[in-house]
Parts: sequence; C-alpha cells; structure tokens
Amino acid sequence: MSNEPTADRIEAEALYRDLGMTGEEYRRAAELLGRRPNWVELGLFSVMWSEHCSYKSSRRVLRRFPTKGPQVLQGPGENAGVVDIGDGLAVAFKMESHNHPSAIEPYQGAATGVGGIIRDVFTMGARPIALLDSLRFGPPDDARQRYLLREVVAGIAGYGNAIGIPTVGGEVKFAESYRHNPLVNAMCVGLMRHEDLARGTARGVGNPVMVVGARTGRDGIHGATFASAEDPLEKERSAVQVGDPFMEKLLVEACLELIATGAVVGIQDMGAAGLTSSGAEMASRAGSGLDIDVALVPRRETGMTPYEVMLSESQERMLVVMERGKESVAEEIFRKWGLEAAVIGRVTDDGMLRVRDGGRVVAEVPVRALVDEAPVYERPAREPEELRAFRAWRWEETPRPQRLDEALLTLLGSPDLADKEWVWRQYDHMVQASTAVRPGADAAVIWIRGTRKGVALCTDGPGRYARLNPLAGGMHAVAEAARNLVCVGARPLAITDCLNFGNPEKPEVFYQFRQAVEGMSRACEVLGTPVVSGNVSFYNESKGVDIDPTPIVGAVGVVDDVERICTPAWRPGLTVILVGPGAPASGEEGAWLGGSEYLLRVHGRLAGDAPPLDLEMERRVQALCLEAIRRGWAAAAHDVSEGGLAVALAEMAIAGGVGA
Amino acid sequence: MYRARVYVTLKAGVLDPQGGAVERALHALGYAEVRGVRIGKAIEVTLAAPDAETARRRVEEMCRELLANPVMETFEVEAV
Amino acid sequence: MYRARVYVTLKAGVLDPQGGAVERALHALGYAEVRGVRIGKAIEVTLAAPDAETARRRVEEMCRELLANPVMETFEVEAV
Amino acid sequence: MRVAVIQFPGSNCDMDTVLALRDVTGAEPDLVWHGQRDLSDYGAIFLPGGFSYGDYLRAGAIARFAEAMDGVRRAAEDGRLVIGICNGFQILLEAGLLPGAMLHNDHLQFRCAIVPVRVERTDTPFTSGYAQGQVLRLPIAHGEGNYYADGETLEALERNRRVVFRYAGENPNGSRNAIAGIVNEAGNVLGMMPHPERAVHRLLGSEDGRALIAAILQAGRERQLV
Repeated sequence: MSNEPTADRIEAEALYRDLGMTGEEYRRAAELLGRRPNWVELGLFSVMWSEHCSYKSSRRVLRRFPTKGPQVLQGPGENAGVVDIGDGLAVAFKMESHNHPSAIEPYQGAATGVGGIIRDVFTMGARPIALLDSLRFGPPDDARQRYLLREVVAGIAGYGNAIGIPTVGGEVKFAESYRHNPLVNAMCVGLMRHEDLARGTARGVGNPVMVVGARTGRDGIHGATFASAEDPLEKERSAVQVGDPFMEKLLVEACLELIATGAVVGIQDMGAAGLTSSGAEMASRAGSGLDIDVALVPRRETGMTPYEVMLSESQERMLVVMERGKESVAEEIFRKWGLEAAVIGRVTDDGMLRVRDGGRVVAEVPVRALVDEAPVYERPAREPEELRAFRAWRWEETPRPQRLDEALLTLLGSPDLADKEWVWRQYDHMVQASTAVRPGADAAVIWIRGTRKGVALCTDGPGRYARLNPLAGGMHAVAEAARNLVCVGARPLAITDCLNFGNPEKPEVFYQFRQAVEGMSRACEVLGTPVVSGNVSFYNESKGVDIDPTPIVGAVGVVDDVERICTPAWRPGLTVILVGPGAPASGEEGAWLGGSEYLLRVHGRLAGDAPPLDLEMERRVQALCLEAIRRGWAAAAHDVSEGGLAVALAEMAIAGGVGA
Repeated sequence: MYRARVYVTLKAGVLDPQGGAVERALHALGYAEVRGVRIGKAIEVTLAAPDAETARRRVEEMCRELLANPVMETFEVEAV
Repeated sequence: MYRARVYVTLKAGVLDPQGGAVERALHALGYAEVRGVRIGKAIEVTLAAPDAETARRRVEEMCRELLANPVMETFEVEAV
Repeated sequence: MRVAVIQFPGSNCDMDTVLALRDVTGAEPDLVWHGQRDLSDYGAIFLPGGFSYGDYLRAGAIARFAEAMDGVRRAAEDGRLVIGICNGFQILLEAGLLPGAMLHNDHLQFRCAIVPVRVERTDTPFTSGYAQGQVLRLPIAHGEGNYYADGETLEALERNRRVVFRYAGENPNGSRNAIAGIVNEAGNVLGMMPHPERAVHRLLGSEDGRALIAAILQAGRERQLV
C-alpha cells in the first residue's frame, strides 16, 4: 500500500516497537522469513507473537498441567475443552479474560468478552447452555469502582440475556490491587452428542475458506497486542469493539445448522487478532497452508487496508473451511439467517499463509513461523520480599475480639462475602427452562431435560491466599471449586481457568505464576480434575502496581440423578455435621487464620501464610460428602471457605430462613 | 430558566447494531430510499443560569463529565 | 441525499425513570441548578429524496409507522 | 386442537414453550417461522419470550411487521386463542392487538426472579384451571416490563375486568396498577409478562404454569377449535 512503511523504514525506525515487538523478535521473524517482513507481514507476526496469542511467557510452565483422563475427549489446543458426561453426551467449555477492554469501556468490554467465549464453545459443535462470570474490582466505596461494576454487570446481562443463554454463576470480589485493573473473566458451557464434535482444522487442498457472520470493520485493531501492552489507561483508545448479541444468536443457529450438514471440514471463531489467528491456527493444526484474498472479505467500512482487514477484531464472525463444492450449502443457510457468507480463498499444502489484495500478494509467511516458532521465554522467578514479612505474623499478637457476634456481622458485611443477588438478578438465569439450582448456592446445576442428568458449574478464585503463598493459593482455588460442585451433589470432571497475573517480566510476578500453576496441578492430580482449556492474561498492571495473583478456576461436574441435588438451604430438625480434618492443635490456631477474611475485616491486616491444605484429606472429605448426598442422607450442604465456619453456618441459616 | 437539548451520538467507525436493525426494518417496510440510520440519545436539561452563555457552558461540562461516554460518543449542545 | 434528525421523546404524562436517575447523578456531581432531565432518542436517517419537503414527509411516515410508538411517545422531525 | 409457537429471529423461549406444551399436554406443537402468513390451521398460537430482532428500537417494535402477525391478527378476530408471553406480550401491544405499551423497568435494570402473581379472573380460556384470587409463583425475566396506558384506557381495563394477572408482592417493574397480564375485549387474546413455560416442574422452582397451559388445551376442546 502506498502509505504503509517499507521494510527499510520498519527496520531503520524500529517501527516494530509500536506493534509491541522487541528488536530480538523482529530479527527472529526476518530470519524465519528469509527476508525483512513488510508492514502487513509485521502485523501478522506482532499479533501472533503477542503474549495473548502465543503464550510465550507461559507456554513452558503450562506444560505442567495434567490434561489427560478417560473423561477428556478434547484437551487444551482447540477452541474449547470437551468432556464426556455419559450416555453419548459431552460438554464443551472454556473461560476467557477481557480485562483490558473492560477497563476502557466496561459495558462493551464485558459484552464482547461474553460474545467471544460463546463462539469458542459453539464452534466445537456444542449448543451453549450456560454462562458464568468472575469479576474483580477495587473497593466499592469509590464511585469509579461502582460505575465499573454497574456497567460490566449491565454488559454481561445485555449480551447474555439477549442471546438467550442463562448466566447462572460466577463471583464478584473487591481488592485494592484491582482498582486500576478490573478483571472480567467469562466462561461458557455447551452441550453436544459425541458425534457432533467439530474441530478447528483447515484440511484438504482446494477446500474453500469462508468468512461468515458480521461484516468486518476497524474494531479493536491491535486488540491482541493491545491486550498485552502494560497500562490500559494510556493505550490507543480509538477502535472500541461493540457486540451485537442479536447477530450472534443468528450466528449460533446458522453455525450449528451448518455443522450438522457434515459438509464442514473445520470451523473457528475470530477472536483476538481476528482473521490472522483463526487462519494461522486452523492451518497449523492441519499442517496445511491458506491462500486468501482480503478484497473478498465483506466489509462495514470503506478504504480498509489489508493490514486492517487481517487484524480487525470485529465481533460475531467465524472462519469456516467447507468440503470442496459445498460453498452453496453454507451460503444458503447463512442467507436464511440474514448473515454474510463469502468465500475468501482456498486451503493449500505449501504451509504458507498467503494474503492477497485483489489478487496481488501482500503477505506470504510460513504458518509454522507464526504459530510453532513463536518465541518461548523462560522468565526468571524470585520469591517476593513481602512473603517473609507476611509470615512473620504471629497469631498471639492479634487481640481477641470481646464480642464474636459483632465480628460475625462485620464479616457478613464484607463486600466479598455480602449477598450478590443485586448482580445475578440482572441476569436471565432461567432461560432455556433447565436451571435446577439457581445462583446463590455453591454451584449451579443445569438439568438436561428429558434425562435424569445434570451439569454442575462454578467458578472460584484463591482470594488473598495466592498473594501470601502462590503454591497454596493455586491448590485452594482448585480444591474449593471441586468442593462447591460436590456440595450440590455433583462429581467433579474437569476444569478450565483464567490465569490473571501482572507483568511477567518481573521475577516476583513470574514466581507467583509458576507456583500457582504448580499448586493447581497438584490439586488437579489428586482430585482427578484435568485442565481441558483456559487462558492466560498477563500485564494486568497499572501505574507500576501489579494485581494480586488471581488464578480463576472454572469447574464442571456431572449430577447423575437430578432428584439427588443439594443446596445450602437447611430445614428445621436436621442435625448439623462438620466434615473435615480435626481442629488445629492448641497454639496452632494461627495457621488457619492467615490471610483470612476475619484478619482483614476485623483487624485490618493482611498477614500470615495460607491455611494448610491436605489434598488427600480434601479428596476423602469430598467423596464422603458426595456419597451422603447421593444416598439421600444429606438434605443440605455448604463448603466452609472465606469467613470460616461462622459465616458458613450463617449463610445456611439465611438460605434456609431458619436458625440453628 | 433555560432548556438545553443535547444530542449524544456514536463516533464514526463505532458499530451501531441498533441503527442497522432499524435500517433493515425500514427497507422491509418499503422505504428503499433509506441509506443509513444512526441511533443516539436526545437529552433535555432544564437548568437555572444567569445567561444563555453560562447555561450552554455548564451543559457542556455535564456532557464531558456524565452525559456522553468520551470513549465512543460525541455530543452537541443546542440551547432551546 | 438528505439527512433528517428525528427526536422521539416520552409524552409529558409518562414517567421517565432514566431522566430522574440522570438528574440525581448531576446533582450529586454538583450541578445543583438542574431542574429537570428528560431522555429520548435522536435518530439520524440518511435518505435519497427529490426534495427536502418529500424527504421530511417520508421521514414523518416512518415515524408514524415504526420509529415512534404513539401510545407513549411523540416525535419531531428536523431536516439537517 | 393444533398449536403453533411462532419463531422470530431472536426469540429465546420458543423451544422452552414447545418443551412445556409437550411436557404438560403430551401433544407436539408446530414451531412456525415468522415468515409464514397463513396460520388458519391453528386453534392456539403462542408468541414466545425472547429478544425478537434484538429488541432494537423498542421491544417488539420490529417483530410486529412479520408476515406471521397477519395470521395472528386473523386468529384474534375469529375467536381462536392467542397467547403473548413477555416479548410476545410486547409484540401484541406494538401491533395494537392489546392496548397500552411497555416502558423500561422503573429501576432501569433487567430483573429475573420468581414473583407472586394473583389470578384476577378465572372465567377465561387461560385461567379456568386456577382459583379466584389464587397467588401463583411465576418467573419473570425482562428489562421493559413496566406496563403503561393512559388513565382512560386503564379505567376501561379495570371496569371491563380485562386485567387477568396482577403482581401480588412488591411491584417488580413499576407497571401501572401492578398489571402483569391482560386480555382483549373478546377475551381470546392474552398478553402476560411472567413466563408460565418456565414453571412446569418442581426442579425449575415452580409448577404453577402447568394449569394455564392445560386450560388452553381444554378451552380448545370446548370451543371445537380446529
């Protein structure tokens, strides 16, 4: 293009830095290409090698996750993980973060986060049956944080309600470190029969490649590297991504109808880095190449350059590879639903991603270079200084409160523990008429109508434990998620995750990340819940302050008989039993109060070490609890977590409307 | 007492799904001559002010602070 | 090519909770002089027409048929 | 009697309504695309909940122009049964088949909850299965359920006993006279904001919607509807 910088200017003025690439990465790209990249090629490298798409700082650590199991039909690497739930049925699920866009425009940032994660699920051939969202803000005594909370919840409601997928679970927590960097993690779950499983691969030379759904505009250009640059408030704030839930509803129906015809070779949603990442990833999985022409992509704005079309993050679009000669099958289905469907190129076997503009080649890059050769960094890790100070805390130093009832009221008034009905009553959590356990319990249960089966869902985070001890924090996040599933009567099957951390180039942050993954992995192994999908969100940092390490876990379980489910609501006449390890030896109580809600809310202190967690004991406690519910012995169940036993009992009393 | 009318509209380039849906509906109703529809807000503010000029300045301040979202919207103040 | 701007506002007797909420927010931000806020829609329609008069007439038809609900809303067309 | 459930682009509760009809009556309703104008085969027509055409401009504003609405209008005129649930009620209002309009909820938020709803009359084809004054527990889920009509229309609705359902507890959206559901003069067209199709099983939180669906089929038999 006329005004686009030449290869010489890119190198001379180090323009690659504007796209978030280091000098070393630029030279590596030129080496793989065998020549210096032009502007469009540089754009492809910059988004594919961004932290968001390449996982360059996290890839090596993520290998630690256990991802196998008899119940796993599809592990990490595809658009969503897929798990068998028996009787020929399976669930696809994933969680994704939209933190940086939500800091800029909270309503649309949250809405497009929901839209994106829904596409990751139905692209696997599953019909979406539930949404959950995990949110973090600064303390709510500040008007800006209340504005962000209001707009993010309205955005999630606006999108989820309009598309007709029930938002049934999640959590909202508040802490100082999220003040300038809110977290918006969205999870979607879909249901399918085993034979419906579709995959994101571009196989078969000559097969047509099609862009379907909405038209393409300049939305979120550089959203991918945008997400990886450090400070959300100083970034380029022009092209805000706007979601259209109505069009996505049509897209869900059209895509599921198209997949059912059997004429689809591969399908993937266009998320961060739009056409570039979907095209490159689909070709990489099949070991093939793509020859596409951006002039054929249906557009919403005039005068878009090939660079802009390849990097656009316009919403509600999918990339589809059809069987050769079956293009008309797609065109007809999409016309019925009032959507675009255009052939933009072919699958090739030369392993190249070749981009044309009206026939003229404007970019030609080996797929391997973009996907497999992305740099992989082994970042240095160092235990944060503050841990030693935290662990110097002694339980004996803390004065005992005179009145325990006042302490309990303080805890129940904590924004983290307070009732969140104000949030979830804005979500349609009953559409699809299948919600057997509604928000407010330990987990949600979706009843598969026409069967006795239910799918249990929840999200959980480590709270402050991960700050005090990242390893224990990772373990607690997984253990608590599994515990919540068990408390509604479900057998935990697998998890997805959103690993929200600060700047990985800081050794303390990378230590937190690596330790949290280690902790999560150990808990997954003992509790038998492999990781089947997930997302890493780094650079959650503003004005030099990193967020607390926040590994969010999304857990899925199965209820074999929906007549045997449980909620915290107890009834008069029941005996209350506490199941778990015995009370701590006298003098050791402090071990269980480190990083507790009590210590923070009553004494205003964050200190101590995360409570000890015996994973083997956890597994046995969960097994006993699940058996008790299955046998009908237990009529109510609730996990003891933040706020401890006192809060757990209070919450059951409130849920049941009866004291104890 | 002054009555100012403020128009808050989406910035160019920002997708307007609602405008698109209304445009398609108008075409379906036979208004083929319609080339585009953009939907924004019309906010009428009644306020006390010493003179029209101050009224206009204050309303513009309100727009920057609350009535328009600077990230995706522009505003125009018309004193009535 | 003409660009008409349509204001659709709630009829006088109809409660406008959105306007009330914005008014309270403005007072909280220190704009004590605000006496009332009413929120309506500003719809910009771009259309081809032989002349301004026909353009206005067609847009008024669109308002009666779709853009405004006569039970609770009134409309006003301003050719731009 | 044959039953139709109309499917608009953006309808979300069409399948829920089909499932509820199948569950309560054992009979299979037809899912009818909004482009079908002739609905003369059907004794009862459901306009389901959802966000037809994204609820853009106003909830139901665009859906009322769909071809199927001609069939709905004819069914209303010749005494067959028409039931508009939530978005369906909004479409009937926009189409002028029922008087009044829906504003945004007065608290400006979407609200989803199971709420108490009182049955104001039982001499209708929809409420014959309930007792007079019975308070049902029905789910609501809407952002524009704040029913409005001018004084004159409201007074006529009350005088002619056309208010069939009224919110019994706290008014969840600001509706005038806490109106939750009304019928037309002839009494064969019902619009209601609560979702009976979501209250058909204990596991879903309430079974109070079953009697409404059963009553409709019963009325179809009594009136020898097609």
